[in-house]
Amino acid sequence: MKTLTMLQAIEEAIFEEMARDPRVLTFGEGATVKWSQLRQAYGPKRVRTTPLSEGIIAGTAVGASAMGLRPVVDLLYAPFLTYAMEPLINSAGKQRYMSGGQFSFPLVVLVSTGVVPFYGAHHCHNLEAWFAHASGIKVVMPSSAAEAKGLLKSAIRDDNPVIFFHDIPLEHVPGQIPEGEHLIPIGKAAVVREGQSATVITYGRLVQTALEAAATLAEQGVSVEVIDLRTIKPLDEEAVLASVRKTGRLVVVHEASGTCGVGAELAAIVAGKAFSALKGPILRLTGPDTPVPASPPLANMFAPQAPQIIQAVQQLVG
Amino acid sequence: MKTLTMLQAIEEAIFEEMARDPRVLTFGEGATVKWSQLRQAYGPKRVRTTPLSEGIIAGTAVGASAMGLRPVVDLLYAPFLTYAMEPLINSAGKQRYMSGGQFSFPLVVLVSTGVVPFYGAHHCHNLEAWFAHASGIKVVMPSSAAEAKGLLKSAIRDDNPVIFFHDIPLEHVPGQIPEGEHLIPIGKAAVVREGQSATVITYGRLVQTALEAAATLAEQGVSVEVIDLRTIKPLDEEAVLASVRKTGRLVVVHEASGTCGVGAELAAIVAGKAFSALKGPILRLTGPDTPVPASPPLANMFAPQAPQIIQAVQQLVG
Amino acid sequence: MLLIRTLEDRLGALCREGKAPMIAASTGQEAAALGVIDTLGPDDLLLTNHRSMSHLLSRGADPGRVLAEILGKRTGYCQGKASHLHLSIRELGIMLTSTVVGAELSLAPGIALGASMQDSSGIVACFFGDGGACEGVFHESLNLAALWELPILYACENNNWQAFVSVKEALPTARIADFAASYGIKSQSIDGTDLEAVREAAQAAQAYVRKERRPFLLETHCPRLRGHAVLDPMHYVDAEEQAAGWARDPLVALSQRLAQAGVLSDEARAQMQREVDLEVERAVAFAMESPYPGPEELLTDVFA
Amino acid sequence: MLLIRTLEDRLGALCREGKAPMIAASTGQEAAALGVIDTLGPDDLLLTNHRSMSHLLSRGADPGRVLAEILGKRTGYCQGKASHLHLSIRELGIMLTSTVVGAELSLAPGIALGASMQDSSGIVACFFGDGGACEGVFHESLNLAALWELPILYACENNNWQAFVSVKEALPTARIADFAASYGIKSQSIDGTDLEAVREAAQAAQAYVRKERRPFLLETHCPRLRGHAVLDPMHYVDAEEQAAGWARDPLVALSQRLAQAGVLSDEARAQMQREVDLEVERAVAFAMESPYPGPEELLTDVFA
Ligand SMILES: Cc1ncc(C[n+]2csc(CCOP(=O)(O)OP(=O)(O)O)c2C)c(N)n1
Ligand SMILES: Cc1ncc(C[n+]2csc(CCOP(=O)(O)OP(=O)(O)O)c2C)c(N)n1
Ligand SMILES: [Mg+2]
Ligand SMILES: [Mg+2]
Repeated sequence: MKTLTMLQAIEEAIFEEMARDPRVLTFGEGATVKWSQLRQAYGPKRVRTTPLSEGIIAGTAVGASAMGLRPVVDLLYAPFLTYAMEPLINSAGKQRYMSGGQFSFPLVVLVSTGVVPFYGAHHCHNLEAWFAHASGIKVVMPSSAAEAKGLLKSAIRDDNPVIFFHDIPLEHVPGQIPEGEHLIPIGKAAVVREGQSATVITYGRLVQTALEAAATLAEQGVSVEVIDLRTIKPLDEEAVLASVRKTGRLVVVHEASGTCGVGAELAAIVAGKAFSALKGPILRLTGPDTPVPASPPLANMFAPQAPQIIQAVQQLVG
Repeated sequence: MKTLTMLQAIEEAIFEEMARDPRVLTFGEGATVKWSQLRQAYGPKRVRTTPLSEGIIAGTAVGASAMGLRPVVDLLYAPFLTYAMEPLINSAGKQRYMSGGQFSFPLVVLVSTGVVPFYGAHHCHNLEAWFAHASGIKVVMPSSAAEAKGLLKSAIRDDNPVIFFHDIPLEHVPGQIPEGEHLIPIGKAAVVREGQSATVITYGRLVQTALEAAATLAEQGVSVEVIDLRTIKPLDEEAVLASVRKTGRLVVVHEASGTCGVGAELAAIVAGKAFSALKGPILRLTGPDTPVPASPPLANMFAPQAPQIIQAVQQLVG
Repeated sequence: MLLIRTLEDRLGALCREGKAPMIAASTGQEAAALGVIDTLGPDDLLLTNHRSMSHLLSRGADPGRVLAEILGKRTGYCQGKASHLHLSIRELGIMLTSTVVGAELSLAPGIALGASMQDSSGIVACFFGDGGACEGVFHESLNLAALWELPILYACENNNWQAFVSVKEALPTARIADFAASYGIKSQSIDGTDLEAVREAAQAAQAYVRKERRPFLLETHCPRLRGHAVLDPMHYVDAEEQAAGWARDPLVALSQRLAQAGVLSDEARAQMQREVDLEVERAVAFAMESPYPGPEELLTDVFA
Repeated sequence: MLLIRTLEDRLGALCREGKAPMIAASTGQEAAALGVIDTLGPDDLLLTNHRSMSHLLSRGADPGRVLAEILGKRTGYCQGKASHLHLSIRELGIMLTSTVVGAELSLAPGIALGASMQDSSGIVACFFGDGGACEGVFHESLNLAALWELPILYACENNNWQAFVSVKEALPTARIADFAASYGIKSQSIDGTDLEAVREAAQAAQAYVRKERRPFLLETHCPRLRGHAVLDPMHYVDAEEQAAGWARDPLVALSQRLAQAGVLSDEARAQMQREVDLEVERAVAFAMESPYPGPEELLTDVFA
C-alpha cells in the first residue's frame, strides 16, 4: 500500500494507462503544468496543453476517439462543461447509435465537482445527472483516492465516453492505494457497510458522511447498509434493489440539487421495482435547488450532513 | 373561439405581449421570416434575425433581460441548446442568486422538442429535465395550441428565465383558442380528466395519448385521473400529491429518456410524501435511454403509446 | 454531378409525393463538392453537414444504400437510424454528416490528430457552410488546427444563405476565407460553380495540407438553387437573385464546356442521362423494397 | 491605483494566514483598468472577469463592502453569496464579475442592447483577458456587436497568460486586437502599464463608441505580477519574464512620473500610503466584524 491524494491517484492512473496503451493521450488547459509527471514521461505529443476553449477540447477528444485514440481530457470545473455540451451530447453520446454502430468513442472527461466555501456557483455545480439523463455516456464519481484510481483506469479502458467527476474537497485528501494493477469495474456499486434495517445510497464525497452516520446509528443499535454507487451510469440497479429488498427502508443522499437528480432516479427505480419490500417512504437528502453560494456558512450547509442522515434513518426505523 | 395551430398560437401570444409591453422583443435565427407578422407589426428593432450563433443569442437574451427588457428568443431545436448552456445555466440561472438579488432575468427561450420520423437525434432530444435540474430556471411544456398561448403569455410576464418547450408534432395541429385575454398560470398543473382508481401524470403531446388511454379504460370500468403538468418547474407538487392520495396508484408518462427524467422526480416526490397512500408500485413509462432514431418505425416506438398506458394502469388496478 | 443532380431531383419528387423526407439538396453546389473530393485519396477522411449528398456521392457512396438510409431502411449505411441528416460511411472515410451546424468543425481537429498520431498520411476535408462560420466553434477549430499543425482542408461552401438568413445579415464580411488570416492559416476564395477551377484550387490546397501538415481554408462561392430544403418556396429570396443563381448552374456550365470542347455530344449527354436515370431508379427500387429495421434495433448500438 | 495595490496585497497576506480566499490579483494591470474606467460616465455599464478588483475599485466600489463580500459576509455587495469571483454591484453599473471565462463577452451585447433600446446614452465596457479571446463566444460577441451596432468598448487586458498557459501556446497571434478587423471593428493595441497612455487611448475609444454607437476593441498589454492567483509560485514562468514584468510595474512608473514632474514628493507619497493603509485597515475591520448571512439565506433569491 502507498498513500496518494485523489489528484495524485488520478495522475497515477493516467500514467499507468499511458504506459499500457500507446493510444492513450491527455490534453486540456494547462495540462502540461498540472500533469507535469505525465508530460515528462510521455512528451509533448501525448500530453498537450490547449487554448482556453472547452468546446474544441471536447470536440477534439470526440474526434480523436472516433479514430481509435483514447483521449483523457481535463475540463477543470463542472460549470465549464456548459461550453462543451454540444460535442459531448450530440456526437460522443449519439453518433455511435446514429451511425448504426460504425463508430465508438473511448474518451474520458475529467471534471472537478462539489461544493467548497468561497468558490461559488461558477466553479461549483454538481451536474452528473445531466449526463446520466443524456444517452450513450457513462458517468463515474469516486469516493476516495483508491476508488479514483481503480475507476479511472477502467474508464480509460472502456470503449465509451465516460465523464469522470471528482470532488474538489477530496482532491488533496490522502488515501491508501493498493499496490499493483488496481481496477474497479464500471457499473458495479459497492456495499461499503453491510446492515439490516435501512439502506443509505450515495456516492462521491458523501460516502464518508454516510459511513459516519451509519457508525453513529450502529451505536444506537440501528444497523444501516451503505452503498457507494461508484458509477452513476450505468447504474447498478441490482445492487440497489437487493439491498432495499433486504432492509425495506431507503435514504438516498447526494450533494447535487434534488429535482431530477440521481436520488430521484434511485427512488423511482425502487418505488417501481421493489415497492412491496418497502416499509416506509423513500427519503431523499440532497442539495437544495439553488446555485452554490460562496459564503462559507452557506456553502457548508449545501450538502446533506451526517445528522440529517441519522435523523432520516431514525424517522424510517422509529 | 377561433382555431390556430400551436405555432400560430405562439406567434399570437408574442404578438399580444409585444403590444402590451414595449420591453418585449424577439430574436433568433430567421426570426424575421418565421415570425413575419411580428416583424411587420413591430419593426426591425423589436423583431430581429441573428447570425447562426446560439451561444450569443442566449447570452444576449440574458444580458438584455438583466437590463429590464423581456426578450423572447427562438433557439429552434432542443439539441441546439447544447451551444447555449453557458449563459442560460451560469448567468440566467445563477446570477440573481450570486448577486444577492440585484438582478432578475425575465426572458423566454422557445425550443422545439419531441420525436418525429426522419428528423433524428440532431433535431430531436427531450431535454426539459436538464433545466429542471439546474437552478433558477422555469420550464414549461404545453399540451395544445390553447395551452401554448396561455402559458407563453404568462412566461413572457414572468420575471424569471423560462424555457418553453413545444412539441414538433403539435406545431401544426389546430386547436380552439379562447377569445380575449387568455392566461394560464405558471406552476399550476391541470387535472384534465378526473378519476378515482389511478393517476396518470404527463405533459406535452402525451397528454392527448393519456386521455385516449383513460377513455379506453373508462369503457372497461376503470376510472383514471389524468394530470397535465403544464409547468415542469416549478412543479405543482400539491396537485400531484392530492391526486395520488385520492387514487393510490400512479403511472408517470413522458417521451424523454427515463434516467433522471421528470418521471423519476414525480416518482420520488410521491414515494417520499404520499407513500402511505400508495396501493402499488409507481410505474414509469418513458422514452428509452437512447438517442432518437430517424427510421420511422423506430421513431414511432420511441414515446410510450396508449396501449402501454392502459396496460400499466390495468397492472396496478388488476 | 449528373448523378447527384438526378438523385436529388428524384428525391425532391418523392418528397412531394410523401414518399421521402425533405432533404437539403446540394443543387448548385455539386462542382464545389466534386472538385474538392476528386483530389482526395483513399486514406483521406471527410466530415460534412446537412447538405451532404454531393459529398457522399462524390466520394463514391452507393446510391441505393444512401437512399435506403434516407428512407430509414435497414440496408442503409447506418441501418436506418441516421436518415439523410446524419449519414456517415466509415468505409469511405466519411466520419460525420452533422446536422447540428458546426459539429463537423468541432470534430475535425480530433479526426486529424487521430490520423496524424497513428501515422496515416491521410488528411481531413471538413465541409461546412457560411452558417457554420458564425458558430464560435469555427474559430476554436481553426485556432487549434493552426496551433497543433493539423492537416485539415477546411472547405467552406458559401452559398450566401443560412436557412432563411442571408449571409449579409449574419456576418460583416461576405468572404469566410478572411477569417483564416487571424490564425496564420492560408486560404483562397473562389467561384465554386466551375468544376475545373475548383479542382485546380483544391489540388493545390490538398497538396499544401498534405505536405505541410497544416490547415488550409478553401472557400467556394456557389448558389443554393433549391432553397434551404427541397420544398422551400423561397419567398424570402428575391427573384433576381434566384435567376442569377440558375445562370450559374454548375451542371449547365460543365455541359456547355464539354459540348464546346467537342467531348460531349448532345447524344452522349442524353445517353449519360439515361444511364444515370436507370441507376437512380435502381437505387430507388432497392431503397423502397428494403426492410425497415426491426423493433429490437431501437435499443442497439447505444454503448460499445 | 495605490488603493488597489494595497488592498490586494493585504488580501494576499490574509490569504496566507488562512483568513481570506485566494484571489486573482490585478497587480500589474491597475493602470489598464483605471485608465479606461476613468473615462467612463455614470450611465455607463461594466462587465468584468475573475481579475476584477482593479475594475471594482476604479469604479468607486467601497473597499469595506468589497472585502466583506470577499469574506462571504452579509454586508457585502452580494450579501456574501458571490465572494470575489462573482462580485457585481448594480448601483455602480457593474453588471457582472464572471468567473466562467467568456460569460462577460456573452452578456455584453444584451447589456448594450438593453441600454440602447431604453434610450440610455450609456455605453458598455467589457473587460476580459487574452484567455477570454480563445473562447468561441468572443467571436460571436464581436460579430453581433458589429452587426447590431452596439456601443461596446471591448477592453482586453492581455497579460500574456491564461492561468498556466502562455498566450504563445494558446493563440497564433500575440495581439488580440487583430481579431477585430474581421468584423469591421476598429481597434488599438497599447502598453497597459502607462496610465496616461491608457487614459488617452480610452478617452478616444469611448468617445468613438459613444458617438458612433459601434463597438471598439482596446487591448492593453500588461504583466501579471502575482501569478494566476495570489499564492501561485509561478515555477512555470521563467525568472527573466518575471523580472521584466516587475520592471514594468505601472505603480512604480506612475510614482516616478509624478515625482519627476514634481507633483508628488516622497513625503506626500508616504502620507498617501498611510492614508490608504488606514482605509484598507478600516475595510478589513469592517469585513471581519460583519456577520455572515443567516442559514435562511441559502434558499433566497433563486427566483424573482
Ligand atoms: C446549431 C444549429 N443551429 C441551427 C440549425 C438550423 N439550421 C439548419 S441548416 C441551417 C443553415 C445552415 O447554413 P450553412 O451552414 O450556410 O449551410 P447551408 O444550409 O447554407 O448549406 C440552420 C440555421 C442547426 N441545424 N444547427
Ligand atoms: C470557461 C472557463 N475555463 C477555464 C477556467 C479556469 N480559468 C480561470 S482563469 C483562467 C485564465 C484566464 O485567462 P485570461 O482570460 O487571460 O485572464 P487572466 O487570468 O490572465 O486575467 C482559467 C483558464 C474558467 N474559469 N472558465
Ligand atoms: Mg449557407
Ligand atoms: Mg490573461
